[in-house]
This record gives sequence, structure tokens and C-alpha cells, in this order.
Amino acid sequence: MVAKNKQSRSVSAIFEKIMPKVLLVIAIISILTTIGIVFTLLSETIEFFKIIPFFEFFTGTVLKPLGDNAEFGVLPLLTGTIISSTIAMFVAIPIGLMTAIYLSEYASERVRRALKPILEILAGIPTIVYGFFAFTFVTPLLRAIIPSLEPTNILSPGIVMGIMIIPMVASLSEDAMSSVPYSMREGALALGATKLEVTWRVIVPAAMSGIIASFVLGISRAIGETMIVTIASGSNKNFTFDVTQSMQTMTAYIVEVTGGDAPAGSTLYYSLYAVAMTLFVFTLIMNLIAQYISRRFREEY
Amino acid sequence: MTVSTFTANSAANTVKDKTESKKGMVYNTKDLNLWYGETHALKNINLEIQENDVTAIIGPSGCGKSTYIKTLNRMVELTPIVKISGDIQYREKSIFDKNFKVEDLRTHVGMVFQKPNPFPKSIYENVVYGPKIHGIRDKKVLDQIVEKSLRGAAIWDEVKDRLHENAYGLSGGQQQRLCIARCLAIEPDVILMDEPTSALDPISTLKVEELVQELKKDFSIIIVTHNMQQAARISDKTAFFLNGEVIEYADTDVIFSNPTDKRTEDYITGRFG
Amino acid sequence: MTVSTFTANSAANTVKDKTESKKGMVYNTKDLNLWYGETHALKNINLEIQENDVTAIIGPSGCGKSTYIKTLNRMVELTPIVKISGDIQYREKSIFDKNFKVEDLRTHVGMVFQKPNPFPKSIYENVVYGPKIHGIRDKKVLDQIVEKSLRGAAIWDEVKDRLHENAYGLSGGQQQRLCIARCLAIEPDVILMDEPTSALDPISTLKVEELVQELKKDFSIIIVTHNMQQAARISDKTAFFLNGEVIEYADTDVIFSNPTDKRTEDYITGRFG
Amino acid sequence: MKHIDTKLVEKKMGSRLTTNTVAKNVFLAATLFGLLVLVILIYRVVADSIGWIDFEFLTNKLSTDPEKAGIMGAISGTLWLMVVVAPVTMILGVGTAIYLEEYAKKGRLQAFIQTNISNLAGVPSIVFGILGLTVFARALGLGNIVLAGGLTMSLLVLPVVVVASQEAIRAVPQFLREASYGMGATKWQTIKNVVLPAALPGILTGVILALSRAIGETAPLVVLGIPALLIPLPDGIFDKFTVMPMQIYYWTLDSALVAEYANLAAGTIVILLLVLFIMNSIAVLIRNKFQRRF
Amino acid sequence: ACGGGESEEEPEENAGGSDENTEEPAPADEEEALEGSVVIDGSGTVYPFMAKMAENYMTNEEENVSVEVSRAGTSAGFEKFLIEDGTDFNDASRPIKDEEIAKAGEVGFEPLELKVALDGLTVVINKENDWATELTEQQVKDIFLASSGVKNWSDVDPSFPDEPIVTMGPNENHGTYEFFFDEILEGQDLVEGVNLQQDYSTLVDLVSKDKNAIAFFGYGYYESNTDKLTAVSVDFGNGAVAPSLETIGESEEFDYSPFTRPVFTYLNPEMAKEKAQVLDFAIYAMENAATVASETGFAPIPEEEIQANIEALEGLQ
Ligand SMILES: Nc1ncnc2c1ncn2[C@@H]1O[C@H](COP(=O)(O)OP(=O)(O)OP(=O)(O)O)[C@@H](O)[C@H]1O
Ligand SMILES: Nc1ncnc2c1ncn2[C@@H]1O[C@H](COP(=O)(O)OP(=O)(O)OP(=O)(O)O)[C@@H](O)[C@H]1O
Ligand SMILES: [Mg+2]
Ligand SMILES: [Mg+2]
Ligand SMILES: O=P([O-])([O-])[O-]
Repeated sequence: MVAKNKQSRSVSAIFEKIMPKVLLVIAIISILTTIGIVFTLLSETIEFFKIIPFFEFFTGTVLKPLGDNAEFGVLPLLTGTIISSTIAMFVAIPIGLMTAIYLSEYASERVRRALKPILEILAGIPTIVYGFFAFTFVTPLLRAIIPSLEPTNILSPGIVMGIMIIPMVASLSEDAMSSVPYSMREGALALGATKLEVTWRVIVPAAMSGIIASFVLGISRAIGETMIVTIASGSNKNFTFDVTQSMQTMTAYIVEVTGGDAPAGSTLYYSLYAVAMTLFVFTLIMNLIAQYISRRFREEY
Repeated sequence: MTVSTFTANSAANTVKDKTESKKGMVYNTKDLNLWYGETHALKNINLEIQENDVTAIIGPSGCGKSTYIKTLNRMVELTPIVKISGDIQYREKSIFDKNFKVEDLRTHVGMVFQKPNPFPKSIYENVVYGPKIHGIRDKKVLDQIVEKSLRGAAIWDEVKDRLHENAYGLSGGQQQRLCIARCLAIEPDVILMDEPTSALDPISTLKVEELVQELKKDFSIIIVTHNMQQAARISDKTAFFLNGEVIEYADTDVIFSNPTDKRTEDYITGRFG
Repeated sequence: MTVSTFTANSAANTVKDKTESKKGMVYNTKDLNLWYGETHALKNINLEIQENDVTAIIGPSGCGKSTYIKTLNRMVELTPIVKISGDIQYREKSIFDKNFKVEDLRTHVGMVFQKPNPFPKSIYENVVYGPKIHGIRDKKVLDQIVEKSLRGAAIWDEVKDRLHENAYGLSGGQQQRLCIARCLAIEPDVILMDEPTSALDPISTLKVEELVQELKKDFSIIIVTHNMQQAARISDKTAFFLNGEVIEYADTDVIFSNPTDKRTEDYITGRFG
Repeated sequence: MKHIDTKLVEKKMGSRLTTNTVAKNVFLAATLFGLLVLVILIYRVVADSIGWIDFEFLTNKLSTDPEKAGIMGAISGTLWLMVVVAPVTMILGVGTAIYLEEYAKKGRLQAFIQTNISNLAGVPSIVFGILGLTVFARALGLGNIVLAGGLTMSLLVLPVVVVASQEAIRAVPQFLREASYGMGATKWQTIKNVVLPAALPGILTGVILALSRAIGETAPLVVLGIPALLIPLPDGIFDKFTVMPMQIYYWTLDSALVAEYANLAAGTIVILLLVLFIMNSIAVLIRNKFQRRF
Repeated sequence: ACGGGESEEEPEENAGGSDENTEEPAPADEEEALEGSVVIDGSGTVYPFMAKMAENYMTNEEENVSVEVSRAGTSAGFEKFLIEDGTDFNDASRPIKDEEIAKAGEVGFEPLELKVALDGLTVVINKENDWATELTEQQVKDIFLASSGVKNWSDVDPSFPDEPIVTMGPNENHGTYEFFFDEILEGQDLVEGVNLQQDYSTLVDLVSKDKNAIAFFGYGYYESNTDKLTAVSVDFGNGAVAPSLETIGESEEFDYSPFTRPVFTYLNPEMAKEKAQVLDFAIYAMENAATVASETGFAPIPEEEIQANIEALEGLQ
């Protein structure tokens, strides 16, 4: 009764043949997405560089995209991006790492299981919410401490970005540290080491590649973060290293220029793509570095 | 040499080895009980361990050997659910005393584990880890410690040219001897070894066994082993554990040639375990 | 009843059981060799398996029992590194023939695994899984299949009131009989069983053994077992494997009472394995 | 010759232990810092929104009058967006995961797709916005409608679903596959009837997390150009739309014109956080309930 | 949303021109209800006016038409207006430029200028600033001009504090910038370091937090923030005049007129011909311009200009 039931065989045979191909096509969509990104960015970026020389773009310290004598130097945006990401990492790296250490080495299992999901809420809060938090809470707070701080400045969004990235750094570092075998801890404790000495001289070095990868991913995240800086750092295209001032990042520039729906065909329009391309390359490099580190330096305990 | 043997059923008594009173006593365990949550893992242990002896602890799997040896340096307390009653005196001080810091205890009492567990650092860094955390910074002194400890662990010749290579490049047996060297570097008084050779090949095992014989000149050694032959070969005294109790504790020759308890005999002759 | 026994060293010969020619032959294995990458797991296997027999395959761990039985329904090829030479004929057709679909082969040849592996679905869904994938949609027919198969696997009475509960709620022994029922539902010709009782308690084991005796009326059964008593109890023929070779293949009484090969005897009497 | 002076070690022990205790408390403080920020942040938005969130706020359409304004438009826009994102990411994400885990031979192509997915996960969301603007809104001529926004968001969250589904599929024990093959099932039948149902909780968890990411994203939609004032509710995936984060963005910007807009923004934030919290809780519940069933 | 019982009542915005009852969704006249969308972008200054207008239109007039209003800024808006299939309207806080008209010609239409209201460019300072509440027109210019050399408040008037002036304003995306730069400063260079922002809310916030700040933007943004900002009364030669709906006006009779500017919306007539709802909305907007203007911080334009606009629109039918 069963074995004779041949009629469905042919149907399932067809599925059997086409499904791998269908799935391959689906899997290739992810590649197409990347190609799509690179292609859209590249084609308009090339147009841009036909108008503004490559060299001028990357060495120009003035960005004045509108008006009669427009200038397109990306350095103000690059410094804005780098400074905000650096500030973010100054917050996220120590606090994230210390959080990871606490959760992985000091906290009891119960505390760990309670704290971790709460921390992860921080990572899930929409960045727009952080943006207003930076602008309406952190900036006034900081201005009480640093009176010279401008109401829009790069410091406050930098700090808030750091807070947003803490859970990412903490979670990835904690994973790296938890995967150091327990016998390492035993080995060190048996020599009379305190918990801190075990952590600092054995666990952290052993988990270093995972920890560094988490930092690099955090930096990449900070570089790509948009709404926080857009809202809290204003739209001043300052070329400066003074963190109390308003600066614009690459991402915030893109938001400003696209504002509603960027006009096609102008230099301004092309500059959007040139900046986006620069941003894309930056984050891509960061991601590749992170992958390289975690692959290359994977510990074999 | 006469030895008073001991069976666990008369648990309140303490083993005393009167003939060797010239030797000091490093550990004195008194009415020790230990629970993992509800599991009663050690029951009324009373044991005296002598200086410069190799004391072997044998018994079937799960009888509490590891638990006991980890209690001696209080590593067992890393498991949060552990509860302990009774006392252990190390050199006449209770190890559970508030003023006696576990870190101090563990500086006096080194430990070697079943699976070699070097740190993922260079050989040199492995050995100096202990001295460094205890505050020795002088490069010369550290170099001396490294050489002395590696020689002490009979591995100096094999690694002296590659001190700054990663310890993971060593074979299992070499790693275990490195762990012993790492332990020697803090110049302990007692060395605890929990089945130090069970993860090693026969040749490495032999080397470690020879090493233990060597080390007993300077250290008191307590060694857990599954391997009866090993216990017979290298130890002076043997304690036989069963279900968390010490069934018999005596000179190794006595235990192996003339055990008092039927269960000891059964175990030694391979009838269970 | 005379039986020509066979030792693997004369590997080119094929076992023939002339006295039972009235019975058909379900499997004929010819010069089968199998490699996992470099590991030569099956070496020159030649075996004929008779209809409505229970054929037991015994041998020490790692000798290739599972590998052989999984070759019979080509499940072994799920491991990508497997290479096979030689041939297996099922009902006189080569199972490696291009025109003989593995899925078809597996509908004729059911399999029961060492660990009960019901799907995380209801009992009912487990049993109808096979019929459904073979295109049976009619609810009435499916209901009939379920009852028949569960009765066949001697588990109907225990589960008939909870057919739509999750199979994971059953005990290990019940799960294993459910897996047998699931296998019966596709109305196979041969049933392969790879240590079907080794994960079960003694009572469940007994039930499955009885079931096997019952099933042999309708099916040919090939069963791998670690348990010599079990092989002796339930099988008609026994093949003894060692290091990937068939050392001896004969009627079970002969193997257990009067083995030809010294190694078979050693194994059966528990001298190794 | 003794190198280690026991007396000295004992003397130093005190300060080492103190350092350890201090460090422990510093680490704890660092951990609590994140929580503190969370508490402040939530306190502030809740305080600002008190008295503004009620039934009408949830059901009214957008209005320039803060007393009448509601977020029904943003809510229905968000729902329609999910109508696109959920199936698209599900199909693309799970399909890719099945291909990588079940069909792809371990080789160049497989490694390339895998690396590519990790890289996509790190591409800034605003770059996806530009992709969406260029490809969906402009080249395909869709404009700033739900479909364009949904497709953009789908690509953005795709890596989340792929990675979660891969893990879920990998966790399905081999013996279940064997049981299915053993009954003559083909590979696709096995995947469809055994692997996917068993991996479903993990896949669903991933999809929910991806959706909650999509619900909170602002930057790509800013690039796509969501109108500041859009009153009619979208009726389908070909309508223009707005979503909660965009409404928050515009209301806060316009609080310079009408101070009460700040309260509306806070109210919207509270609703948005609530929705995200519920979604994440569901994901955690699914994960805990179905963990380790085999 | 939280207005208690009041929100149930008849909205007062209904006053704008049409006399039907809002509770009946269908428009009174026999024409079938319009549908489709009207797309408006452009000036942020005009945005509140247009948003209100759009909302009134959708609630009172044509329920099935979707009027969507964005506010990329006058110039950025023009870039989207002056293309094939661009926006229907572009709001502007300055008149269209010749090159923009030319661009429209290339695309194939002639933008129809609709003046909708009058705005007073308002110079604002921090609440704590008690010295610069009255400035002459020249002082305002000097503060923003590079050539004047003014850096500190004391450079403007020796009695002012010797502290640096912090100048701010909307950026080049905005018509307000261009009006200030082109009309008031007559195209001379702006002072170094002026803080130009995209968002008006940022500017309001910046000025409200900085004692030495001075900025300029449309009157509406000041009117909504009188609690946070002080408006500078400007002396154009006849004594200081504070900006208000009364003083803003185009003709000489109005005291604030030198800083007054008309605001516009530009219509793509081709779109109006193609889409009935676009034209209908345009006419509605003109009919109701006066009311909505005063509600959103603008002064109304004279009645005859409105009528002229309506006639022009009806000519498109
Ligand atoms: N962390 C733990 N939690 C709960 N019970 C434990 C734990 N560690 C050990 N036990 C239990 O305590 C008893 C003694 O264990 P122990 O590891 O000391 O045995 P052992 O003699 O060292 O055995 P083996 O020879 O296998 O190493 C056992 O019953 C074991 O199950
Ligand atoms: N997937 C695999 N890859 C590589 N080698 C394998 C694999 N499976 C089995 N082998 C090897 O093939 C040989 C036979 O294994 P097989 O599982 O058939 O033994 P067995 O007789 O069933 O043993 P057991 O009684 O332990 O189940 C062993 O040497 C084993 O290590
Ligand atoms: Mg042990
Ligand atoms: Mg097997
Ligand atoms: O936004 P604007 O009105 O200044 O163009």
C-alpha cells in the first residue's frame, strides 16, 4: 500500500531537483545585496570624482556643499566620525570590558542570568531615542561640568554612542572569556592568585582575540551610527579636534543631504555617494579586521 | 616498621604513625564532612599526612578522592553548593581560619591537575606566573626561578632553548611537567596531584613518576591515582577511599600486601572499581 | 541441519546456505569494501542474508557493525568521506544501481536506531510520517496504518488513548517500540536494527526482543547487538565481525556452541571486546 | 636557596586582596552603570509622556494639533512594514541558512557567502538606506512607499535571521535526519518535515529579533524620505507611510514650534520601547521554552 | 490626543472658507470626491503653515486626498521640484531664482508663484541677554558681517559686555539663510565661525542655552518659543520695533517691513492640470491662507493678491 504509491514520487522528485537551486538563488541574494551596495555607491562616486578630484576630496578641510562657492573636502566629516567613534570607544571599551569581567568572573550564575538580558535591552533601544537622550540630558549634564561645551557638540553623542555599544562589547567579550576553559582558572588559583590576578593575567590574555574583535566591531558600529550624532552634534561642518564643538559625521551628513529625498544629478547628490562609499569602506575594513583577528588568533586551549 | 592501620568505621579515631614521629605532620584532617548540595561526598574523614612522604589516595571513581584533595587547598569551595564541617589543620593552623587567607594557603600548597593546564603563554611566562603575582619583579631572580623550577621538574633540557615559545607547542607529558615546574616556582611546602598521569602516555607517565620520587626529598606530596601499580610504586602511604569514607590508611606495603579490610583487598585485586 | 561456515580469510568465497534454499535471499553482499577517508572500515565482506531470518551481527566496538548495516540501506553515504567498492544486491538488484533510487531502497528496508529517535511530534504524526511522505493523504487509510503499525510494534494498548500527545512523553522503551512502529508503517521487507536495546532498561529490552521474534514472521530482520545473550536468544544466524572483517557467519547455535574460529570463541567467552 | 620569602608574600597578601575587592566593586559599578543609564532614560521618557498616552493617542491619526494628534498612522505604517519585512526576511534568511547548512558543500562559495553575510551585518544602516533609495525608490520607481521601505529593512536585518536560522538548523540532531532518511524520505522532504519544524523556535527567535531591529530603525527611512506630515493611514504595501521612530524624529525637531510635541515624542518612545520589550520577551520565552528538547 | 473632552468638539480651524459641516464626510457639492495625493516639499519656515493647511484640507474638505508635506528646505526642495515627476508644490521662503526658472523650463514647465503669507525675519537672543534687546538695523548687520570686524558684544556698543558674540543661523539649505544673506547682508561675507544648522529646533535650543548667542529665523519659530528666547527689537530709523503679526507687513506702513519677506509656494502647473486634487488643494490653500497664516505665526497678505492668485489658478482648469 505504501511502497506502491509511486505517483507522489515524481512530485517530490521535482522538488528534490529544484529546491537546491532555488535555495542557492536565495543565498546569492545576500551577495547581490553587497554587489548592489558597492555598485550603487561606486557608480555615483565615480561621477562625483569626475567633478571633484579625488585628491581634493580627501585632503580638503572645508565642506560647504551648498551656495555659490561650494567646496567638497571630506576631512571635516572624517575627523567628526573618527573623534565621535574614539570617544565612544573610550566609554564602551573600559565599561564593556569591566562588565564582561564582572559577569564572567565575579557574578554568580543567578546574577549573571538576571543582568545579561537587562543589559541587552540597552542594545535594543532605538538609536533615535539615544539621540534625544544625548541632546536633552547628557549635554546639559556635561555643560554643568564643562561650561565651554557648546549645546551641540561631539562629546555628548560620542559618550552616548559608547553607552549604546557597551552591551555589544560586554557580550562578545564575555563569550570569549567564558570559553576559556575552567582549568585555566584552577591552575592560576592553585598558585595562590586572587581572582583579579587570574582574570587579568590569565583569562583576559587568553581571551584577547575575542575581546579585541569585540572592540573592533564596536568601533565599526560607532562609525556607522547615525541618528545619535545627527541629533546631538548639530550640522556644523567644523574641521577641528575640539570635542566641545559641533561637528558632523559622515552619517549625519548623509542624513542632512538626503533630508527628504535628495535631488538627483547635482554635485551635492553625488557627494552623498562619495561620503557613503567612504563610510562603507571604513566599516568594511573594520569588519574584515575583526573577522581576521578572531579567525587568525583563535586560541587552541 | 610497625604501622597502626585504620578502618573508617571507627571514624572518631585518628590515625597516628608513632614510629615516624621524627617527621613533622603537614596535614591533620579531623572529622571532615563535605556535601555537594544534598550529596554527602566526604564522610567523617580523619587523616594525618606526614612531611616528605608521598601519600597516595586510591579508590573507585566517585569515591571522593578529588573532592578530598581539593579540600586540602580549599579549591573545592569554588563550587558554590559545597558545605563543609569538621576541620583540616595545615601545619597546625586550621585552614578554615578567618585569618588564614586561601591565597596564602595555596602559596604553600601547590596543585597539579589531571589534565595538563598550562596557560596559553610562553613556557617562561607560565613558570614565572606564580612568582610574579607574589611580587617578584627582578628579572634575574625570575630567570633563576625558571631554571631551577624547570630543572626540578626534569624538563629543563627539553625546553631551555625555547623558553619563549608558547606552552601549547609542548607534548602532553611535557605540558604536565611544565605544570609541575609552574607549581615548584612558588616554592610550595606540599604538592597535591590529582591523577597527574592519567592523561599521559606510558613514557611520559614514567617520567612524571620518577619526578615524584625525586621531589619527595624536598616536598610533601599527596597524589590521587586510579592506577594501583602507580600507587604501589611511588607512594609511602596509601589511603583507600570508598563512597566518601576512608576505609584504610597505612603504609603502602601494608595496604598492598596485607590489607586489613576486605573491601580494600577486593579493590586492589581488581574485583571492583 | 548442516551449515557451511565461513572465515573471512578466504574472502573471495561467498557464504551459501544450501539446506535452506526454500527461503529466498534478501541481501547478497559481494566483496564489499568501505573506507572512511583513509580508514578501511569494511574489508572484503561477503554475506548472504535469508528471508524471514533474524540475522545477528556481533563483534567488538569499532569492528564495523554499524557501518555494515548502514551500508545496507545506503545511509552510510550520508557521511561525505565514505568510499565503497564491491556490490550489495537486494532482491537480486544492485543497491548501487543508478536506476535504483536510495529512497526506494529505504522504503523497502526500514531501520531502527540505537537511540530511540522519534520526531518531536505526536505519536500519531510519528507513525504516519513515512506513509505521508509516500503520498498517502487519506485520513482513514492513515488511521488504519497507525493502528496496525502500533499493534505490530506491541505498543498499541499503551498509547491508543494518547495518540496525539508528543512522543517525547513516552519512556525510552516505548519510544523505541514507537520507532519500530514508525518503521512498520512503511511496510518494509527488511528491518535493520542497530543495537535497538542498548539504550533501554532490561524490561523494555525483553519486550523489544519478544517483538523481534514476533516480527520475523513477516519481515527479514538484521540486528546488530553488543549483547551476546541477546544474539543467542533471538537470532537464527549470526555473523561475527572483527576489525572490519567477517570472521565467521553461521547458524546461531553453531556459532555459540561450536565456533570454528579461535577469535570467535574468544569473543563469545568474553576474553576480549 | 629560597627565592620566595614567605613572610613577604604574607605581608603583600593583604594589599593584593584589597586590590581584588576594590576591582570587584569597580567591575560591579561598571556593570551597574549601564543599568543606571537605562533607568534614567526610561524614567525621563515616562515622566515626559505621563498624561499624554491614552486610548486616543494610540488610535488617532496624526495632526498638527498636539491635543488631537495620535500615532495610529505610525502604528499602522509599522504594521504594514512588518507585512513586507517578516515574509521577505523569513524566506531569504531561512532559505540562505538552509542552503548553507544543508546543501552547500564546504568550499569557496559557501565560505564566501558566509563572510559576505558577516560583512553585511556590519554595514551601517544608513548605507542600506542609500541602497533602498537608489534601487527600490528610484530605479524601480517605487518611491517612498511601504514596499520600498520594507525591502530596504529586509536586507538590513537579513544577516540576523540568517545567523539565527543557521544556528537553529545546526542544533537539530543528526539522528532526526537519519530517522527520516531511513524511511525513504528525500533530502527536501527531510528538511521540510523534520529539520525546519525542529529548528522553528530558533528561527522564530531570530525573526522576532530581526523585526524588532527593523521596527526601531530610523536612518534608512530618513534617507528614503518619509514625509513629515502624512495623515491618511496606509492601506497596503503600495501606500506611503510613516513609522514610530520617524514620528519621534519629526516631533522632537518640531518641538521648537509646538512645545507639546516633545511630550508626544516621549509618548511614542514609551510605546515603541514597550513594543520592543514585548517582542524581545517573546523571543526569550520561545528560546527558553523550546531549548534542549532533544 | 489628551485634551480631555475638548477634542470631541467642533474644531475651530473650520473657520477657513468652506461652510460644510465636518461631521458629514462627503463634500457638499455634486462633484465626485477627489482622491490621490498631493506632494509638497520645501521651506521649513513655511512648513507649519502648509502642514496646518493640509490637515484642514484633509479633515474638512477632501478626506480621500492625501496631502503629504515634507520640509527639506527651500533650495533642497527646489531640487526635487525642478525635475521630471517632481513634487507638486515647493514651499519657499524666498522668491525663485532665475536659474531655477530656467531649470524648470528645461524640464518643461513654468512654476506658478503663489505668495501665501508674510514672515518677519526675527533676530533672537538668550533670555539672560538684557543688553541687546534693542539693536539698530546696522548693528544687526555688523554682528553677522565679516567686514565689520565685530567680535565681542562690546564692539557693537561699548556699554555691552566684553564677551564674544556667538552667531548662529539656518544653513544654506534654507531660504531664510538666502534671504538674510542676499537681501539683508547684500551678499557680503558672513562672519567667520557662524554656526549654521539644519534644524530650527537645534537653533532654538542653542540660543536658549547660550547667553551670548544671537540667531535669526522666521517669526513663527520665535512666537512658539517666547518663553525661551527674546526677540530683538530693531530700529530701522524710527525707533525700535518688536516683530509681531501687527508690525510685519510688506508696505511702508508697517514698521518691521525692512525685515519682512513674503513666503511662497510654487506650483507645477502641469501637475495641477494632470491631477485635479493638486489644483483643488491650491485653490483651497489660497482661500484659507489668511486664517491659517495668523494661526501659524505669519501675517496675511492683502486680499487682492489672494484674489489674483485664485484667478490664476482657475485659469488652469
Ligand atoms: N561539582 C559537583 N557537584 C555535585 N556533585 C559533585 C561535584 N563534584 C563531585 N561531585 C560528587 O561527589 C562525589 C565525589 O566526586 P569526586 O570527583 O571527588 O570523585 P573521585 O574519587 O575524584 O572520582 P574520579 O576517580 O572519577 O575522579 C561523586 O559522587 C560526585 O558525583
Ligand atoms: N563518520 C566516521 N568517520 C570516520 N570514521 C568512522 C566514522 N564512523 C565510523 N568510523 C570508523 O569506522 C570503524 C567502524 O565503526 P562502526 O561505527 O561501524 O563500529 P561498530 O562496530 O558499530 O562499533 P560500536 O559497537 O562501538 O557501535 C571505526 O574504526 C570507526 O572509528
Ligand atoms: Mg577525580
Ligand atoms: Mg555501532
Ligand atoms: O527652511 P527655509 O524656509 O529657511 O527654507
